[in-house]
Amino acid sequence: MSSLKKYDKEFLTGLLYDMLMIRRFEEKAGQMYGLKKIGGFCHLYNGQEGVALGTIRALDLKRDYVLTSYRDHGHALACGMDPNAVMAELYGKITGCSRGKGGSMHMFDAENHMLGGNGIVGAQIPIATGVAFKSAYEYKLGKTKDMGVTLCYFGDGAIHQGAFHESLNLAAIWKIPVIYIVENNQFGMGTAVKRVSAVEDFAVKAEGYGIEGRTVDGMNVLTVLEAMKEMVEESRKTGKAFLVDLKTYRYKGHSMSDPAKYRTKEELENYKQQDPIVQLKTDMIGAKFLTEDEFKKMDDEIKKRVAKSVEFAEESPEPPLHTMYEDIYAE
Amino acid sequence: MSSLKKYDKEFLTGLLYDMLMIRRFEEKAGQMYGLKKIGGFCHLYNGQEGVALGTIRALDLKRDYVLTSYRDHGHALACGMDPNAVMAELYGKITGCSRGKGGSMHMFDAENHMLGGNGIVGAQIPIATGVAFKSAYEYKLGKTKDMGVTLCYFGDGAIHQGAFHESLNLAAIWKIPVIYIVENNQFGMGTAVKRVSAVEDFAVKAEGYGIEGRTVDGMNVLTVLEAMKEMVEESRKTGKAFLVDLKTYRYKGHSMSDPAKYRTKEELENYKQQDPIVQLKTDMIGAKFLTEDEFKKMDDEIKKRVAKSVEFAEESPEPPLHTMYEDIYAE
Amino acid sequence: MALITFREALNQAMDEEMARDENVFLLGEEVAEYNGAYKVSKGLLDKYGPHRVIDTPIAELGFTGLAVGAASVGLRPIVEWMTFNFGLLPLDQIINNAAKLRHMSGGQLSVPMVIRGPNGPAEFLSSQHSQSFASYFAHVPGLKVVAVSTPYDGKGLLKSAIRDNNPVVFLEAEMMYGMQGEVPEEEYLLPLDKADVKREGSDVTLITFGKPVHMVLEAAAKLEALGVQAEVIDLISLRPIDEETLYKSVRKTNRAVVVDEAWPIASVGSHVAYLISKNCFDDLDAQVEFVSSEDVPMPYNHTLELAVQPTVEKIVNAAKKVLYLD
Amino acid sequence: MALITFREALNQAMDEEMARDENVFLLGEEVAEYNGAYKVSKGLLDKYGPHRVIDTPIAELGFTGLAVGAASVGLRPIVEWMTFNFGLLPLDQIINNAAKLRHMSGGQLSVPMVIRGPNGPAEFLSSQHSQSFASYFAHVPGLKVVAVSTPYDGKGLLKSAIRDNNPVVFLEAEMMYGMQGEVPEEEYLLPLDKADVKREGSDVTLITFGKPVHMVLEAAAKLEALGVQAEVIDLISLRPIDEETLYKSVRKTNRAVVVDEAWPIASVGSHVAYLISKNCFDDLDAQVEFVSSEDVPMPYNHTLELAVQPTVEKIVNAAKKVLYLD
Ligand SMILES: Cc1ncc(C[n+]2csc(CCOP(=O)(O)OP(=O)(O)O)c2C)c(N)n1
Ligand SMILES: Cc1ncc(C[n+]2csc(CCOP(=O)(O)OP(=O)(O)O)c2C)c(N)n1
Ligand SMILES: [Mg+2]
Ligand SMILES: [Mg+2]
Repeated sequence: MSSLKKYDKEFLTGLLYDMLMIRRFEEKAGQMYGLKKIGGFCHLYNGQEGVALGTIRALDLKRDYVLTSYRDHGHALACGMDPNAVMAELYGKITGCSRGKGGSMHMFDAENHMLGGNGIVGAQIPIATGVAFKSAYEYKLGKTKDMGVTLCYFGDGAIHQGAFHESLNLAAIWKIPVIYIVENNQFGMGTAVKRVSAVEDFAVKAEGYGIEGRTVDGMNVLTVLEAMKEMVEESRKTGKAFLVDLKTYRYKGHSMSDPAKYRTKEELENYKQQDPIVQLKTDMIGAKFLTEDEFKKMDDEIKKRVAKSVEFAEESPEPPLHTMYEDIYAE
Repeated sequence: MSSLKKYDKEFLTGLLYDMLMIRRFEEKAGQMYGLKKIGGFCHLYNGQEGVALGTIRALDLKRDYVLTSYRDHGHALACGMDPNAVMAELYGKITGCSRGKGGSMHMFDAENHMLGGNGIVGAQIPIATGVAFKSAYEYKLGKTKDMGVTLCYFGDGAIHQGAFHESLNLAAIWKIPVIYIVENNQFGMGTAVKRVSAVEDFAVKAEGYGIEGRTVDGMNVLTVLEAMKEMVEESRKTGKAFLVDLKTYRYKGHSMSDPAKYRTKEELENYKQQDPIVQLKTDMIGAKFLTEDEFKKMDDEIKKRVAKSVEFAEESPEPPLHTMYEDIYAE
Repeated sequence: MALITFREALNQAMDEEMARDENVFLLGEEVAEYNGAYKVSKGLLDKYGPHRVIDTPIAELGFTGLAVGAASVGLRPIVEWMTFNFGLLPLDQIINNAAKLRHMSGGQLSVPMVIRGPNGPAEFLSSQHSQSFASYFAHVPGLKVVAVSTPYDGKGLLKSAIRDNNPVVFLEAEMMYGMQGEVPEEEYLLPLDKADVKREGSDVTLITFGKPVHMVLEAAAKLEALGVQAEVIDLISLRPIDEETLYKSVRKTNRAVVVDEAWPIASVGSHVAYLISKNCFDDLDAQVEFVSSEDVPMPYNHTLELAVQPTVEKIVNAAKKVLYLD
Repeated sequence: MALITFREALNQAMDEEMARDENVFLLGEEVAEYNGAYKVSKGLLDKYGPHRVIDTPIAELGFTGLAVGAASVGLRPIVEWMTFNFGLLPLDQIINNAAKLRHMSGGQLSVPMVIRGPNGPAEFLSSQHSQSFASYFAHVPGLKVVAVSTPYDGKGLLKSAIRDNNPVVFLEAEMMYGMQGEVPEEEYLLPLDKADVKREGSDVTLITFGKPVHMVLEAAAKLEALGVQAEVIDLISLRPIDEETLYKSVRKTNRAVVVDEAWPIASVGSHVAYLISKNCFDDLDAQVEFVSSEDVPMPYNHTLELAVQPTVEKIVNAAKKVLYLD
């Protein structure tokens, strides 16, 4: 555990707030799914909040970028997306970030450099490499002094896709500033990571591409943040790519329809002991940056904010029929 | 260099004969291509003979298998295919091994367990893994005491294909007896291996899949043979997969249309100094297993055999038109 | 006859064929321990063990190619693609290898494998997860392609597909797995290359395949209320196409509507509509109408996604058009 | 006007657009140091340097996806696929991503990129290397698809494609790169969505696209000798299809033959044949004929491979059929 001393209270409070926002948002999304307000696949992020916040807070989203998989609500909120726009998208309303076209798997906020949200396992890996390629391109043409860095998230299941292999090689040979983050939550759907991989630690794969690999505890947001800051800084200057195995856990099933019978209660409880929100909260209280009361107040405020997003989504109109022909071709 | 003492003369003479047969066959194929008797892509194997022979002679082709890329004449001959059938296939005649359907890139001899010949870079990697899977399947079901081993050849260019990545992981987790052989001839078409890879030695990639990697000098057929025998034996018993970086060189252009301007004469000459045929010949003469005269006689005999294959191809009939509807569906 | 669901019918087919032939095995994502993403393979792991019912990594190109190789040396893999939307990643292995190994080897090899899984629009899944790729496979010689619409057909056709010595692409639908239908207790096989007249009629021929069969049957019922007897043909085989059955019907009704839930351009539906237009030119009393999905990516919003697809109303209207009833 | 080859015309288009816009770059296998497998990118590396003319590893999925990502943030990649036969490997990135990113983001992103290279049968290459995949792209909303047949069209269309803000699939042909044609000295652009009447005539409409245009023009000349005036339409745009131009012609000639070098089932050709059958139903004096490649994988043997494809003779015969001259 890293010392809290070097951070200021406001920053830490913000970090805690943002993680808790994701947690409460996901809980509400799950609830609304149960009420059939939300349909289809809905992959919740509970338990992994430390990853999104610890990584994205290391960025400058004016020039850095984020791309992830279908399990994207957390990253969307961490990038600063309006919860209203996220919830409305889950509802399929015209006020959703993707005008009701995308749903849970396709949160986009171009302005905040959150570029999705991809439903094909591993497909975001080459795409993110291309987004980062643009930063390298402008740098090589002498347009910028250093580079925007792209974070590319994918799961422990996705790493076996060919897209991973082809992309990492490209990033290495062309010095593309992209950090590949395995959100290693131990399962791809019902498949434990060990059943589909002969190596335990994915960082070992980095060497085969001539890039650097790291393993980081994803349950502690500050540990994540510190590791990421270092990598982002180096990547920004040199275009060095990294492969990071971020160990984390998802509390819920793979998607709303999964009862997650493939794991034990003990395993789940064990991870909940290391909950990223509880960890930071406890440390902050220990360091006198926070009281239980303040936490309670924060939580209430967040719950209200989430409730407001539901209200917003409920009250938003459906997309008119003619919109089915829109958003396909650019002028 | 390995000592010749442990081999008997007959075996070594056979090895030399077979390498020389490939060399002369390819020279003739190149010549016939120049005369427009052969069309399309035609990828010659000159320089790489030590690889095909050193690897395939470690096999028992009653139960082991060979799959390779479009640069397949050498493997076809090394597996014992009749030169007539190979040459006739190059001519597109009905007497060709693939009845004139496949041409240069698609030499097949199911009986001799030579399963092609694939024109899509890297596509043979999952397929070969599947062929080897069958050996593992029968073993796991208790039908066999040990396993057939499959050799899967591909180029230094092909290794960056996603198919490579996906296959090696499957081989590792399912204990599939397949040996992946990078015929590292330093170029993928006009692209030097270093321009598209951040690592020099591909054996380093093995660790990322939890399998064993080896680097072997592909210009010395006996070095290759000894290394392969060891691996084949182990794989046969345990289903262990290997990744072998076999350093070699192709003397000709990528295909007949490539003038190979992307490399220096010196580089080419340097490799010709290590020519696999010359090496073995010299060693055999040194060990008194061969005289220059005997070699000359052998060469004459081989040239005659190759000429006969041309004759055979020339005299063979074109496939009748109706055959275009054949060989598509099995009964 | 027993009333069972579609997923049970498919399950029985695999079960029976695996019991019959040790070379048959199933592989795919979540097919074993999880019993299948849509539970089609339920119980097979327990029965046949992990060597024959195999969970794969998420590596469609790799495990599909592996199946091609295994089939080429005599095993009989059943590959489950979790959905055909993910079938673009391993497409090279199907189009350039499974479909061509026999040809390129001059008939030396054969590739007895089945590729199966849900194809076509599902619900609330947006545009990457709700597509019909039937035309991609129907286009390619060397493959056989079937689309199924009932538990009865599903079981009989899947058993035939598994026994076939060629690569068979077997198209199911997520929305149909729970549908029930009568299936005989005793073993039966159905031919892979025959269309099926699902309803007889004399006034107009409605042709479709896969999930839309049910919608087309509904439309036929609606048309009956209008005094129109529609004949409904379930194409079943998308390669080869059973042209004879189509033409026989259209020569009787002189009118045809084709329904396909795919996008219109270069679809199986428009191809069939052309075949009829051409080969029944002198028999047709009206142009052949074609009801497809709108030519747009699938939106997540449910109202829009339903509006994008063929509907009973659109089919009835198309039939009315060729009957000059509008 | 200058007489230049097809490859030169395409080269000029890329050269001019790269000079005009720093965001345009070219990537693909052997495009830089080797000057292109078919020399289409000759000289561009020397002119624009290795940051803008980029040799890739043999990793089609990776570098195509990279281009999709780069385009989504404002660069304008031109991706060269050495041939479209290798386009099955990166297909997911085109169909599920390039074509859908705008849609899934509710219009926030656009993907201005060109995917180009040779498509369709070549010579002596057997079945994995001699295929037309035009229908795979024409099928999919979110893409624009053009096929070119002359240096003039090639240059004007490629320039428009590079400037277009959408993913444009640009189909060339290996056998055409050496063909010569007149190209103006001054800059010009051509519309991506318009068919072109390559020859006027009143008796029968012959429709095709890409390389077969030349064969169809030859057939038209043969027909002229028989006293038949054939109108030849080069479709150019396979998505969207310029239906108006087609129908205008067929309403004049009352007869149509469609030619496509792809396999028949679910092809662009049969789709166009259906569109005409339907929309010109009352104007047609005969069924629409369709000349495609035989429904078989391409053999290596040259006699067979020519027999498999459309020929002038087959086209003339099809025209005779719709003219009732046989
Ligand atoms: C190419 C592809 N194959 C399969 C799927 C179905 N699928 C969706 S998520 C998933 C599991 C992914 O696991 P992991 O990468 O570990 O990510 P996590 O869900 O744990 O975040 C699968 C198999 C898909 N969407 N895309
Ligand atoms: C998927 C695919 N991409 C591109 C090609 C074109 N191509 C044929 S061979 C080749 C180079 C392969 O180099 P390498 O793997 O080193 O094998 P080598 O030719 O040196 O034996 C390329 C790019 C192809 N056939 N398939
Ligand atoms: Mg996971
Ligand atoms: Mg090479």
